[in-house]
Amino acid sequence: MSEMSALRSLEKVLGSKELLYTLLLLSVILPILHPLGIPVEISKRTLDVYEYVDKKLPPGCHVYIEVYYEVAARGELEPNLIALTKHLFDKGCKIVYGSLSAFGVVAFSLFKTMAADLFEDKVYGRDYVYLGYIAGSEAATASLARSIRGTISVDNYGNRLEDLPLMREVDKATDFDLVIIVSSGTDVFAYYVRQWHTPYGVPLLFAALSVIGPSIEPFVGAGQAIGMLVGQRSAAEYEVLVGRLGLGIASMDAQSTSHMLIVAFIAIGNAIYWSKRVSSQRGGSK
Amino acid sequence: MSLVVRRYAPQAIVTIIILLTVMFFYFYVNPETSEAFSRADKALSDWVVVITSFALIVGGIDILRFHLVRMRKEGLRQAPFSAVTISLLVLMVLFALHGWYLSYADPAAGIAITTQPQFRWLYLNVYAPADAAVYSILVFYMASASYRAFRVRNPMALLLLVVALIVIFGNTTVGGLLWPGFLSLRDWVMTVPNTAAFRPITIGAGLGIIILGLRLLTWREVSWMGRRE
Amino acid sequence: MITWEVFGAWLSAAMVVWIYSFAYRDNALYKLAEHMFVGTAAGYSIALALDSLNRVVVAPAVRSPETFWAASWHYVIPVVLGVLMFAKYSRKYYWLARYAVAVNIAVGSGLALRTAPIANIVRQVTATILPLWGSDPVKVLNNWILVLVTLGGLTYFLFTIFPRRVEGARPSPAYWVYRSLYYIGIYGMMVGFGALFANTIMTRVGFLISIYLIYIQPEAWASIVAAVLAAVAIILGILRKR
Amino acid sequence: MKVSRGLLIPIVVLALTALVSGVAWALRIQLYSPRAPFSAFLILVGLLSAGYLFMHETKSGKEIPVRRIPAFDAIEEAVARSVEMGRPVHVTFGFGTISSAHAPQYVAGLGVLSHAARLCGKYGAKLIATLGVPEAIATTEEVVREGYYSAGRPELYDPTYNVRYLTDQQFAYASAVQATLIRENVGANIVVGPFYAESLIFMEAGNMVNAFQIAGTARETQIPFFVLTADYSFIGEEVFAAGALASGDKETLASIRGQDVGKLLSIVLVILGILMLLAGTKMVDALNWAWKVG
Repeated sequence: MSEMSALRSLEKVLGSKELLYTLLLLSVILPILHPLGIPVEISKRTLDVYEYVDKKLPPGCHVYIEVYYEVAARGELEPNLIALTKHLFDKGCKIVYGSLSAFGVVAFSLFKTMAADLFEDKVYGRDYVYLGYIAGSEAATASLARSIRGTISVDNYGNRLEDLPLMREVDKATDFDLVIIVSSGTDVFAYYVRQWHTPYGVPLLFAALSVIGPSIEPFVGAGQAIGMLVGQRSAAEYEVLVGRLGLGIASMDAQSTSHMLIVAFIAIGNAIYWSKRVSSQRGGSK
Repeated sequence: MSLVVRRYAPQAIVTIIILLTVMFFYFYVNPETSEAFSRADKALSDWVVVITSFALIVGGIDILRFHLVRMRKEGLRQAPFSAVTISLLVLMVLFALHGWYLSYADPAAGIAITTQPQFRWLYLNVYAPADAAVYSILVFYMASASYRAFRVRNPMALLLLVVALIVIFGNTTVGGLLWPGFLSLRDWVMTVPNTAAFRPITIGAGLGIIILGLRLLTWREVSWMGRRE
Repeated sequence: MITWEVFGAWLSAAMVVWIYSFAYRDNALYKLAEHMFVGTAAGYSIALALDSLNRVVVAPAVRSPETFWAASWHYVIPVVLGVLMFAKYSRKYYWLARYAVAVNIAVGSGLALRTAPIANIVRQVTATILPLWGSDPVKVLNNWILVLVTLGGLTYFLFTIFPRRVEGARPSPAYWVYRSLYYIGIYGMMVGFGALFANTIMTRVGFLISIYLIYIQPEAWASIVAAVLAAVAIILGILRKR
Repeated sequence: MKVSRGLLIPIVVLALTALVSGVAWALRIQLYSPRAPFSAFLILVGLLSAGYLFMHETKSGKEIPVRRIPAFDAIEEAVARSVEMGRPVHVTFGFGTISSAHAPQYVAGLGVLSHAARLCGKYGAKLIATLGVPEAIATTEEVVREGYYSAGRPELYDPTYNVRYLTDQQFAYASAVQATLIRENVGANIVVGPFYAESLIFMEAGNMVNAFQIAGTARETQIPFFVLTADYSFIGEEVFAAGALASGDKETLASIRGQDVGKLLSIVLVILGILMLLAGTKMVDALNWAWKVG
């Protein structure tokens, strides 16, 4: 009998949601503040992307990056964007950023503050440009592929495009060596496949949320994109490859600790359940 | 007569629109007809957008009424909170209307309904964080639901637990430390059994759509009409 | 100096913390946050509705009246139907609202009805017609699983047409096939459910990380104050109940 | 022999389809769209005819036996238990509207609501229906009113208490529902319809007050949360069957049989396709074939 009541009180303490929730919060926040550094194996998919950027792109190349995600998706996509930007800047590439959505503007400004170290010795207008929000979704994508200066006249900060040295070097889809789409939606990937890759053959690279990954897989399988980075896992691997450990790797630690906490609680729940069941069976046979 | 305009005419509209949209999709006359049809298709979708917008405005009025009634009926424990809801609702609408006015009065300023500054402030500092917080409160619920759900009561629950553990270990870096095979096993679970499991459900959902279409076409489905005569 | 911007950042952090506090226990500050949320959400819906109306009807009609009346005059119809939605408040003319609902329901069902046989049936069936033999054992096993679980699931969902077991008599072979497929179906689907459930944990934790980075970390003090207030509210709530 | 009108319509439709297609094929006319697979059109016409036939058969009093669905039987238990404990019953039918592809689930949820409302009238339980779809307000009020009136308990009907439209924004609706569940201390939580991420929020909030939970959806991504956390759950298509059972209407129930025909057809096509693959023919090509002449 006392065995049963002891089990019950144990269950009451361990099974209380307050304890679980508090531990869960800590297991997510602490690893972000102090990363544990659990080693990450590099998957072939991420390695392929890295090798492509590293080997196939000429030094001083031009890259277009579509920034299309709302702030809630930041945790999964921003680390990918930072790692890719770091890799491209290290190679001396020049980047034109643009957003087909209004929330992309907020995401870009947050990204720039998070990755301030990357932009320190880069000059705006010469090494990178942010075009800002371009309205018109797929129609705008098609128009940009023909001519950026023909679509919009000023960048996000109101500078005229003719005044920016980088924008005098590039104007249409074929001027770019690679186009990277960092998006939380699925449609935008299809826009670029239809309007940039199919007519002009520009190589595309995708960075997507882990829930979106499977639905854009067919594009990669069909060779319409050179590869894709999916969620925090890919970000963590890419961070290891480019040697700038950041949120991706810290998030993987947070993912590990929180998942293990849940596994531990599942185990405890089962242990209590079975010991209760066993002891009640013994009680029944008395 | 009254039954004709009250019931039969709306039902006839439903039947005609469904028949036309389906027929023009499967039948083919000539390229011009297809072109005209896809334009009509786009127009109909826009019609729905317009009608739904009015429904949302009607819904807003209902929320207002609901909270006014609660303020009157439930006393001090509820009234201040309902007052908060009502005043924020009214404020948001007023700011939106102001933005709408500005978009015509001063187009150069580039202010529209959803970019009116005060409207944006409320959106960014009340709506957006609350929305994201309710979405992410799910992480807590996932944890407590796992604690309860994965108890091995019977063989089926054991199967569930094993699959869940494979996915959990495959998703995290800790799993890779324990056994490198978790990653590929997880990929297999997510592609083969997972795809197979949801295929019958997808087929079933499609059949549900067809049969509901039949009930609407034959005037047997009347629940959308609301009040009965 | 407290600017609107600083106050907004504090408010955002507090909103997040107060909403999380519900997971522990319902309290007055959650109630406040919830009512603020509902109020802004309702206002936001109406604003979005006005924005759609503006985009689809008002702006084209005002900016270029000639083309609107020539090509898009038919938008007057949904506007009239939309206004009829307000008839639901009338005791006598409530049925006028049905005309608007009828168009909505018909367009929705029509669009769904024409693609459902393709996307939900033909595509799924063709994807399940797989060779159950071959030289690659892994592929063969995968195909067997895909085919059996799909057929099993479909069998599980049969509600009115299935072989029945006659009392006292030996079950027929058809009944045995039905029962085995039924169990393969439900067990196979359970595997999918377990996998999807566990896979979702990752995305949800990712969201929590995003929220922490956007709202909590930059306003750590505001968050802590909000959390303390929420704790006080919870305790007061418990004391009051006693 | 007298041929009933019900049998006549599907026969005429099918015969006309065959005749028109045959003539068009013989004359090499591009009658059907070259973009949609022809098999899809045949399946659509076939299933609509079959469903119509079953619905018509019920007019002559034919009964259709239905497999037992435990979750459906549990609804009555849930309502009865709530009354015993003196707690209200909560019903919500989700977030999809009737103007989307989720309409069938919405209609099924509405059916379950009307069933629950009738039971609430029978047992004298208080019902709280929350909703997030503005188009459904009038319908929901009507369904709940009728539930109480048909059981002879009109005094229990109070529109502002029974029917609560919260907002149409997904998570605002979810936050208000979870608060409602706890503040009203509901005894039963019946959640059937199209649901998105809010599914687990409702389940956990219901669990906090130890409510008896019955849940179901046909939205693939949310089924796991209901199956793993509810006391009883409707999986996928069981939702439609529950809606039909709940409506208590024979014709609606008969239409479910049309769905069964569709499933049998899918099973037969898969098996036939695999057997034909064995013989070296690809049936997939036939299924994907679109009407093209010349």
